[in-house]
Parts: sequence; structure tokens; C-alpha cells
Amino acid sequence: MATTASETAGPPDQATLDALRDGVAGVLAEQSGSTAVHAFIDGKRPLDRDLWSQAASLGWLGFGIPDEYGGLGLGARGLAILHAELGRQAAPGPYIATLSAAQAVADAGNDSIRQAWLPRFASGEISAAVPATPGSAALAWSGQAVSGTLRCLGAPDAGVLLAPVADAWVLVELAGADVTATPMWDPTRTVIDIRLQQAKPAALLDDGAGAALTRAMALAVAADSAGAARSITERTIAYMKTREQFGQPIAGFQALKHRAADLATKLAVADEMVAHAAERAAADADIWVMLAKAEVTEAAVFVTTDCVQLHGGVGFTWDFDPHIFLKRARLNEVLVMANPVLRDQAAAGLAAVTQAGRSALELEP
Amino acid sequence: MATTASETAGPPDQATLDALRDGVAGVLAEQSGSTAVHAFIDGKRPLDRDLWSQAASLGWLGFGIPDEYGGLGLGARGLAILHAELGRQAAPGPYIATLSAAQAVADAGNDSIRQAWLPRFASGEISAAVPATPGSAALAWSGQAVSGTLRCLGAPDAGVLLAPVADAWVLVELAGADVTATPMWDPTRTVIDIRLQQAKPAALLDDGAGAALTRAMALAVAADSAGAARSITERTIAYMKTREQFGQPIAGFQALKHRAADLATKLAVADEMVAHAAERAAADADIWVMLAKAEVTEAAVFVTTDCVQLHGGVGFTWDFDPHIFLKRARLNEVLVMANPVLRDQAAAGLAAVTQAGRSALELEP
Amino acid sequence: MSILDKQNDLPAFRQAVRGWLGDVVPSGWKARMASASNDEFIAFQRWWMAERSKAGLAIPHWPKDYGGAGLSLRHLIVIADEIARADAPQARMFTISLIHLPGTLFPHGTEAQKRRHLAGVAKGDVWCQGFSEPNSGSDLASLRCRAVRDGDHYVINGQKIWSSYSMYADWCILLTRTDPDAPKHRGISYFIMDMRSPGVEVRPIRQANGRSEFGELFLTDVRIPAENMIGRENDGWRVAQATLASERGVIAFEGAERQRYEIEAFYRRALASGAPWLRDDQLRREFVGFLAEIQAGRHLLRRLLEENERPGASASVLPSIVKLSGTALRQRICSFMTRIAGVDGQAFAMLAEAPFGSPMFEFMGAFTGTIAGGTNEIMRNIIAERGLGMPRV
Amino acid sequence: MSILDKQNDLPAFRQAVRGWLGDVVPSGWKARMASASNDEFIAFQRWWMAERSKAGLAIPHWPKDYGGAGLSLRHLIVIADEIARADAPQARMFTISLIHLPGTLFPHGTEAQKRRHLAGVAKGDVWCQGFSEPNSGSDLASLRCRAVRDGDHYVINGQKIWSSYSMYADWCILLTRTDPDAPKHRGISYFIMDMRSPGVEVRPIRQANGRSEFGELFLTDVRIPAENMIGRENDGWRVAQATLASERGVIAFEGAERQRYEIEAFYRRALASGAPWLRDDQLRREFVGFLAEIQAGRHLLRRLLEENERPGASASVLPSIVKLSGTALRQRICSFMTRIAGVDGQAFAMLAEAPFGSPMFEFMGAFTGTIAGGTNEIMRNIIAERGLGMPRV
Repeated sequence: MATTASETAGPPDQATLDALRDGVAGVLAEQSGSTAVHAFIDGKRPLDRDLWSQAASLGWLGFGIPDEYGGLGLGARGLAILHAELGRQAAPGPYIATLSAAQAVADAGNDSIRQAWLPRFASGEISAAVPATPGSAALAWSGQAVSGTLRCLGAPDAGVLLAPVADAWVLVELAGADVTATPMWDPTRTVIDIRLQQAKPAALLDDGAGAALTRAMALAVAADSAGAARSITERTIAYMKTREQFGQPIAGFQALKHRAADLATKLAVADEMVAHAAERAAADADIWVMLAKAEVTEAAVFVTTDCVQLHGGVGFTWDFDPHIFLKRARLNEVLVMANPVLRDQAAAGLAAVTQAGRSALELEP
Repeated sequence: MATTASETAGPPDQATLDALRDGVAGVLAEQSGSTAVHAFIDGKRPLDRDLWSQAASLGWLGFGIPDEYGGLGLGARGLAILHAELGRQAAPGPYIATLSAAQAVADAGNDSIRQAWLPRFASGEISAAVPATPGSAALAWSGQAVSGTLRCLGAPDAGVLLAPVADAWVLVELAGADVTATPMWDPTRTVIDIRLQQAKPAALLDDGAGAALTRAMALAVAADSAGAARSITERTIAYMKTREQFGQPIAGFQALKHRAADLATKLAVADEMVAHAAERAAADADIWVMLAKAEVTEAAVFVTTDCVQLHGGVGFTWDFDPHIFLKRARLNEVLVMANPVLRDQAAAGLAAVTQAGRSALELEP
Repeated sequence: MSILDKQNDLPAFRQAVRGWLGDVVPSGWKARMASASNDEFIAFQRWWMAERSKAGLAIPHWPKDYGGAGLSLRHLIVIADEIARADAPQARMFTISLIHLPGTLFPHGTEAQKRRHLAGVAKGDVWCQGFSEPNSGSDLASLRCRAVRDGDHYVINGQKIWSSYSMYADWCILLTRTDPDAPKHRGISYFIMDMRSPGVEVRPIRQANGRSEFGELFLTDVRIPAENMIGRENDGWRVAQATLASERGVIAFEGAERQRYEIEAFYRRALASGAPWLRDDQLRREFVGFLAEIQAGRHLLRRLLEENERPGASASVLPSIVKLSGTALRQRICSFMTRIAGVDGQAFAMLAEAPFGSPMFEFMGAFTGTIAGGTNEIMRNIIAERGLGMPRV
Repeated sequence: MSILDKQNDLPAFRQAVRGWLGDVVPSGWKARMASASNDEFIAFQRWWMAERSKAGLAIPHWPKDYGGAGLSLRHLIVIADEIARADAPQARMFTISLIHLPGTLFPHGTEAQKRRHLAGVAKGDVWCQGFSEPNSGSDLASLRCRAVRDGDHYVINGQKIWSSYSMYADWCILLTRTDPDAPKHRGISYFIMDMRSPGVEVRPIRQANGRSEFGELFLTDVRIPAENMIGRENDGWRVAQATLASERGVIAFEGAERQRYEIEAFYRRALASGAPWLRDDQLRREFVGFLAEIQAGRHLLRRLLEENERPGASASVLPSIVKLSGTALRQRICSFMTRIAGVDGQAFAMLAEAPFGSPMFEFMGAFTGTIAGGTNEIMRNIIAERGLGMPRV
């Protein structure tokens, strides 16, 4: 596989990444805490827009974009950290779509396309829409213009769509386009149906854009799920320490302790899957990113489901947090590609690497 | 599907079956308790032969054989009870092979074949060998004689083999045949390799024998697994009530109580799967028998595995009971047909029934 | 000739029920209810109860002395089966009225209480249950809602939660603490409370699936006549056991039968449309495994209903086993349906007419099964301690 | 030029280790060991330890003062990786000698104890651990094996169990009770016991997989010189914490690396032979899922080994998380292998040369992972209480 733009910046060191994580976490904890998210969900606060401005001004939207195009060049590892923290606070906004579209442009665009688009993504000037499942349907392509309807991940006011046509990918500006928002169970992300009629693409990218988009989305979704699952587990355990029944905090009941320990163990494994996938994001024919998306999103559904249960009665009420994370985990689970299909593709990749006489499992250089 | 011999006797009523279960359970508890089975495994007691004589004299070997051929005509429900009790005491002996072969002969043999063979099975005069996985390989058939090698469930001194040839099934007497016993992890059943060279079959049965054998074995294995799993769960809970750590019986630890409750719930469901399969054994294109075998044997592996764990250190020692039941459950799991394939066949059966405009799910008449 | 007249001929009885359902159940009621206002929901529930009443099928299992038809278990199975098969409405709003109230009053009510309140049920009285409190969920006996005697009344102050359809209820069966100094099980008294009494305030609780099936009760100086006490003062815990035991599989039975038809219809559609998951080894096997569990669960429920007719049934933990296995299975089925529905299945939708047409709604709703009516964690305690004799330490 | 001379050039060091292993590891050793007698097993283990010693790789992680080479974590990772890659023997019989003994003596031993006993390890002394008792497994601190002072000796009476390779051991690190009246953690003392002392009897315990890796110790009036006490009298519990903490992922690391090569070799064979399970959606997906977990586990183990080098590491519950996830994964992998091996996989066989050639042996053996060295139930307690701060009530 060719070296891609997101690799060229050179890997950031762990200390840099840890500091960035702390920074992102601190801002999100302050801005997108439980109260703020509930207010957003209940239509009482434009948290999505507030966060977006802040993300732009703090450079988050350029995490994965090379320096020369206005980004920080942190690569997949940096993006994984950002998405995990966004998931952790169930932050509303079109981050997965926009940051992943930027990765696809960075990886598969020629220099003039990068010049034209990456600074706009990095600055937050526009957000992107991308197909919710990039492999499933393509727009019709006349050679001049595209037509068709796509169900996309992205904000209703997305500025640009990255979408597949027959053998290539296009960027289409969305000003004035026919966009319908579909209300989703997950109140923190938006899915939109975009209907195009003879729309002229602003840019044409080769098919590598599809692979890059899928890879970036898969990693983003996996990281988001890991963060979301960890967050609601921590909140659930905190709740269990205060909730008393039978004269003691329910956190003291051994059956619940063992379940919490199993959740913590699952989270530790999920985090490593994301870390491993981020390290290998451009190698090994995407095997590990695809597996991470499949495994971690399913783990997150399991964990968030159990967190509802561990809350008892209040767990399934609107006013408590668990349902927000469960719904986020369930949307994540079906984004990008169905998990069984991802596992099949990972298996095919593994077979190819193995038949080529290589090992996909090396960790040390 | 045609009415089969095992149905004609009319269904035994629940009270009869309950009394039979109590009778079988009483004899086996006395004869095949933990000490006796350990002595058998360690080569210190011919428990298999002792039990076989007793089973013959008590009529157990005729449970599924119609009255007119020396049996009790209890049908699939009676056989399910017997096999569950044999599993419960991890009783050694070729019961699944012999009783299932008898069912196949009863269902698919003509009257003279039934006359010739069923009384011999019912009396315990001979035991049978059957392919461990009936669908996997056939003997070569010259039109006169059969040749080939088959891995079979049955005793090393089995008197007769029921085996597939191209489009039919044969009964071959085994006196003097080349039989090699394979030592198995499960010490309570024997698997033998039978090598035949130009052996003359004693009888020829149509292909229905294969379906009948598979159905009978699947039900027998499911019932055996349900009984085995229930038994070791009861023994494990009894052990947990006596084993003390941290100043209390470990049965009092809530995390272990919840696991035991989950096991009990799984067992209750497994028992109903067996009961449902036994009721429907000759109907619904075997859907339910196949599913019961797949689901119950996997449940039994889960349960027996957890029973080893719940015992702690002594759980994986030779001198305690759990490994005996775990090994029995693991052999059961792979007998008859791989569980994924059974589910596929059940799915095919379900599709056929449904496409024919019928429902496979009716319980009430 | 009414349906009940055919009770001696079970197949004819079944045909009569089926015929009646064919006539009376309006097509498209589900889609209508999915977007119904509260008023429409109530009106529809009342209409359905009235229809059942007209056909003699509102309280057919009650003794004849109290307006029932004294039907046998086998008849009830037929009715539930046919209602499920017809995908007829559930009498959700009347669950307490039809099951828990009689289950309490028959063994513990005075003759006057029975005459007065049971008669109201057939006429459409809606009852709710005031048991749980915000701080007394699994540990019900720790409840603190106070009742203080004042002349020939008791004065109630406190809070109740998880009270199904209490927003629409006429009456409430209420647990209160009358002796705060006694051991927790010994100071509880059991009342019938008129929901129109001054001081009763009900707030609906919004669930994660968007519905509000439960209410929270705020009780401030509510006066209940002393004659409305069921059983003796401070003996309410014992009376409550009858309430809690009264259900024993009846609702689960109808639910399991509904699920059977629902999943079968889903499967027929999938076959007819050549759904992709049918060609996927893993998903297809997962699905047929559910069918085996569904059948086992239906068997188990029949065993439970039969057991209920035998003496000593109340000691069995089979209801807990049924609840634990059935609600977990429901959750797994809904989760499977949600997975295979992909992104489209994540679009917000309430109840849909097609079976599992809004799997996420069903999945989110499945938590009422695993949590309400005694969490599955409490079920595990019961199974281990009462069923398996594992010690409480 | 020896291997250790290349320690400043990691790739060269790796090549040297790889070259040495290529020269020294006899082909077919696994098959030979599968049917080896006890004497052959012991001889082979001693030979392997001697070879490692010759190459300077017996105790390379120990400080130079005590005969080690003071190698860094990164070197140890390389050694373990290369040993796993070469499918070289494990130094099973020397686990206590190489890890637990130094882990105890470095912080708590006297200089004389260190000089005397650490020197023996490089020469091939086999150590075992006398901690658990039949009635003190998970609740180790309840141990009852008595040590009573008699002049300049202590006299030991009692029983120990689950003592790996104690049948072949020269020495034992032993926990005893010296003050039966003190609270249970306060009356324990820690000894070095010569296994050749009169009154020491060892009986092997037969496991369900046919092997006997553990022994039971019967101690009758065994006399231990007082100078063999590690730490102070009645302070043995604190010393034992060092023993228990000394492992912290070292053995699991090599095991995980071995498993990686084993499963990769299994997969290459399956691909080459066109194994049917590769064409089965469900089974193929299950397998690739294991690979993701294997990689995550290897990541986690590296994180643990790095953490060990940092101050305060002993407070982390990462070892428990590693054990819980790793042993459960091993069990699931072995169970998968057992399932797909069908009836043939149920034929009795011990260790086979082909990877997962006797999956049932591996499956039965996997319980030593989930049970020995602290059951996974104890790991859950630790994670919940120490890691998540959930209260002990």
C-alpha cells in the first residue's frame, strides 16, 4: 500500500498524544457534560454548534490533516484519541463524517484538491456529509454531473458531500441541495438524506478515496464506541456507589461487582483494539481497523446495554444518561458496514497477507 | 411424512412416563453413582457390563421398540427420559448407538427385518454400532458386499453395525470383524473404528433409515446432555454449600449464586427443548430435534465448563466429578452432525414447511 | 349463541373466539396507536375492554360469583393464543384491574370490598399499583410512604414510582408504612386508594423509547377511609405477596404467544422477499436458535400455568425462571432485529405494523421486561436462594 | 562474541537470540515430551535450563550483582518473542526459581539468603511454592500449616496443595502460621524449606487432562533452621505480597506470544489445506475475532510490562485484567478448536506437534489458567474493589 498523506507527518510521540487527550477531555468535560447533553437533546441548547466552533478554534478539526494544509498531522492515533473523547461525552456534531472525509481527501486527493479542501475542513468552515455505509450505493454519474439519493452521516447544514460514483469518488458542494434530516434514535448525531439532480462535482477523486474513507470512519466509530462505553460504565459505577438498597450501596453487591469487573475488562481490551488499529491504520490491508470496528462496536452495545440494566428502573428513563450512550453505541454498530461483512473483509485481507508469505500479526518492528 | 412405527403404539401418558423416570433414576442412582463411575473409569469395575445386563432385564433397551417386537413402545418421549437419566449418572455403555439403531430399524425396516432384529435389541442380546456422524461417509457397496472403514459410536464388542451405503443402509453382523477401539477423552463412551472387507450385510434398509437414525441419535444426545448438565450442576451446588472460604460456604457468595441461577435457567430451557423435540420427533421435518441437539449440547458444554470453574482448584482434578461430565458434554456436542450444519438443516426444514404454507410452531392441536 | 356457551367444546370455543376477533379487531389499529395521543390511547383501551366485556371475555377466569365465567386454564390458553394470533390489542391499561386486584381481594379482601371493587373492573375501572418508591425498588420492604390513622381515615404522605398507567387510573392498590418502628416487613399496611382523592398528583415518567407508560405518584395528605384497608393493619406485606404472586406467568404467556406470531410473520416476509440475512450462515443460525428458545419458553410457560393450579405452587421459583429466560430472550431477539435492520433501523420510529418494523423501539422497550416487575438480578437471587437453597449470608 | 555482548544493538541482539535458538532447540522435542516419562521431563527441563544458562539467558533480567545481566524490558520482550517464535521449550519447572524466589528475596531476603539461594538458581535448583492449602485456596490468609519454634529451628506440621512441580523441587518457599491467635493476616511466617528434609512427602495430583503438574505436600515434624525465615516472624503475609506480585505478566507475556505463533501456524495450515471452516461465515468470523483479541491482549501485556517499571505499579489491577481476559480468551479459542475438530478431536491425545493438534488437551488444560494462580472470580473481586473502588460490605 502506498504511503499516504496522513503518514508523512511522522508519528507523534506518546507524551504529545497524552497531552492532547487531556486537553480535549478537559474542554469536553466542561462543555459537554451530562446536563449540557440533556439540554441539547431536549432542544434547549445548541450544544452542537457551540462545540463545533470551539473544536475549530482549538484545532481539533485538523487533528488528522497534514501541517501544510492547516492541520496538526497527528495521524490515526491522534484521531482515535479525539473520537474516543467525543464518544466519552456523547458530544453532538458531525465529527465522524467531517474528519473522515478530510482523511479521504488527504489520502486520495491530488495536491490541488488537498489545497482547496483541507484548510476548509481544518478551520471548521464547512462540515462534510459521507454515506452512512460507504460501500452500499453509488450516485449516477453522467461524466459531467451526479444524480441520486444517499443516506448520509452528517449535519443538515453540511457544506460538502463525499460520495461514490461508478469507479471514483466526488466532492459535491451542498449549498441549496435537497437535504432531509431523518430523526434518529441517537439524538447526538444526525443522518440526512441527500437528493442530487445533475449536480456538478467540485472535485473528482480516485477509488482510493473510498478505502480511505471507510478506514477513517471505521477507526472513528470504533474509538467513539470505546469512549462512549467507558464513560457510561464509569457513570454507572458512580451511580451504584450512591444508590442504596437493602441497607447498602448496590456497588457492594458481589454479583454486580463481578459484572462491573467484566465490563472494565472488556473496555480495557476494546481500548487496545482501537490503539492497535490506529497504529496499523495504513498497513495490513485494513484488517485491524475493520476488526476493531466490528469488535469494539459490539462490545460497546453489550456494555451500554448492561449499564442500562445496572441502573435498574431509572436506567431506561429519558432523564438519566444510559440511553444516550446505548443509542450512540447502536448507531455506531451499524455505521460504515455491517459487522459480519467487516469480519469477512478482514478475513479476506488476512488470507491475502498470509498467502503472500507475510504475517499480519507483527507488533515489534 | 409417513407415520412411523414408533408412533403407532399411541402416546404414553405423563404419569406413566414420570413413573418410568423415577424407576430408571432410582436404579441408576444406586448403580452408577459417582464412586462407581470413578471406579469404572479407573479400570476397577466393569460398570458398563453390569449396567447393560440390568438395563436389559428392566426393559430399558426396549423403551422405544413397539410392543409386538418385545419393546415397551414408549416412543421418543420415553427414550428422551431414559437418555436424560443415563446422562445424569454419566452411565457408561453403548446406549445411544443401540437404542438409536433400534429406532432406525423400527422406523425404516420391513416387518421381517423388524422381526429379526428388534427383539435382539430389546433383550440386550446384541449392542449396535452406528456412525458417529451418520451423514459424513458411506461404505462401498458392490451390490453383494460392503467394504470400508467407519468411525462409529458403539462398544468394541458391538454385535451389529448399521451403516450407510450409496442410497441405502445396511445391517452388518460384526462377529470376527476388524474393530479398533479409539481411546476418547470421554471415558464413559467408546468410539470404534470398524474396517470391513467384502462383508455381506444381514439386511438392507431404505434411505429412511438414515433420517430415522439421525433423528433418534440427535434426540438421544440432546437428552443425554441435558441430564448430564443438570446432574453436575446439582453436584456443583451441593459442593459449594460445603466448601468454605472467607468464613462462609462459597454458595453464599452472590456472584456465584447469580451464576448458579443462570445455569438453572439454562437447564430449564434445555429440558423444554428436549421435551418439545421429543413430542415433535416424527413431525416438522426434524426441525426441532436438530435444533435441540445443537442448542442443548452447546448449553451443556457451557454449563459443565462453568461447573469445573465453580469447583475451583479441585474442579480440574481427576478425582472429582466435573471433568467426567464436561468430557461427556464435549463428545455429545460433536456427535451426529456439527451443530452449525444441524442449524442449517433445521433452517432448510423451516423454510420448506413455511413455503408450504404451514406453521412449524404450533403447540396446541 | 355466545362464545361462552361453547366452553364445553374446546375447538368450537376456539373458532368462536377467532370469529369474534376477526369481526371486532379493527385493521390498522397498531399504526394508529403508534402515533396516538394519550386521549386516543385511553379511549381505544376502554373501547377494547368494553368489547371484551360484551363478548364475555373481560374477566372470563374469575369465579361466577363475581361476574366471571369460571373458565379453565385450557380456555384461557385458547383465548390468549387467539388474541395473539389475531394480533389484537393488549388490555395493557387493565393489567392491575384484571389480575393483581382480584389476586389480592379474593384471598384477603372483605366481602364488601370484593363486591364493590371487582364489579367495577368489568365496567372498565382502571387500577394502578402503588408499591415501589424512588428509594425502595428491589428492596420493596424498605418503603417509607406513611399512613397515619386519623379517626376513621388514614392520612397518606409519600411518593410512589413505576406505577403503570397511573396517569389514567381510577383506583390504586397502595402499600404504606403504618409502623415505622417495627421491623421493615412488619409495619406495612395495604390500602385501596381513590385516585381522585385530593392530594394525589401523578407525573408521567418519560422512557428512553419515547413512551410514558409509568407514572410517579406524589401523595400529600391523602385521606383514605379505614374501611379501604385490605387485611389487617401492619399485615400489608403478607397481603402484598398475594398481589405479587397473582401474575405468575399470565401476562408473559400472552406475550410469548404474540412473539411467536410476530417472529413467524417476520420470517415469512423475509423468505418471501429473499432477505439477505437468510443467506448468511451466522445470522440464519442465530435466528433458528431463537426459534428453539421461543418454543422452549412457550413450553415452560404452559408448565408454569399448569403448576399454578396445583397446591404449593407459590413456593416454586418457576415464575422467576420464566421471567429471567423470557425477558433475556426478548432482548436478544430485539437486538438481532436491530442489528440486521442496519442504519435504517436506527431511524426513529415507534410501533410499526410490520413485525419488528421498528426493532429499536422494541429493543429499548425490552428493558421494561428485564428491569420492571422485579429486576432480573432479583430473579437470580430468588432462584439461587429459594430454588437452589443457596444460603443468604 | 556472546549474545549478551550484543545488548546495545537490539536488532543484532534479536538475531543472535534467534540464531542460538535455531542451533540449540531440538526438532521434534514437543512430540517427544508428549509421551515422556517424569524422568525424561525432568532431564529435558534441566538440559534446557543449562543451555539457557550457557548462553547467558537463564537469569538475564536479574541484577548483575546476583549473576544476572541486568537486561532491560525491551530485551526481555525480544527474548520471549524469539523463544515463542522458535516454539522453544518453556522453563516450566523453573518458574518459581526464576521469578517468585528473586521477587521475594530481593526486597525481603537477608544478604546471606540472597547469596546462597539465588546462586543456586543459575545452577539449576528447582523451587516450588507452598502457599495454598486444601481449605485455604482463594482465602489464602486462612492457612493453617503450623510452624512452632523449637530452639534454633521451627517445626512444621500441615498440608499444602497446588504446588507446581513440587515433585521435582529442591527447595520450597513456604507460608506457615506461627501465631494462631493473631488476626489471620498477622500470624503468618515465611520460610525457605529444603524439600529433602525428613517429614516432607509429596504426592502428585492427577489433572483432568491426564497430566500431573501439581503436587500436594504433607509436612510432618519438618525442621527448618530459623535462619531460613524470610522477613520477620508473623510478618510473612507482607512478604508473600512480594511473591504474589512478582509475576505481573511475565509468564502471560510469553504465553501470549506463543499463542500468537501457534494460531498463526494453525491458520496457515488451514489456508493451505482449504479447511472447511474457512468457508463457513460463522466460524471464519469467530476466528478473526480471536485474532483481534489476541492482538489486543498482546498490547495489554506490553502495557503491563511497561507499567511494572514505573513506581506505584503494584497498586494497579492491570495484572488481574490481563489474567481475566487472557485466560478466558484462551479458553474460548481452545473451545473453538475443539468444536471444529469434531469427533476426531475427542480422541484422546496429549500435546501434539501440529498447532492445536490436540485441542481437547489444550481446552482441559486451559482451566489451569482460569483457576490456578488466583481464580478468575478472585480477579473480578480485585478489579471491582481495588480498581473500580466498589465497596467491600
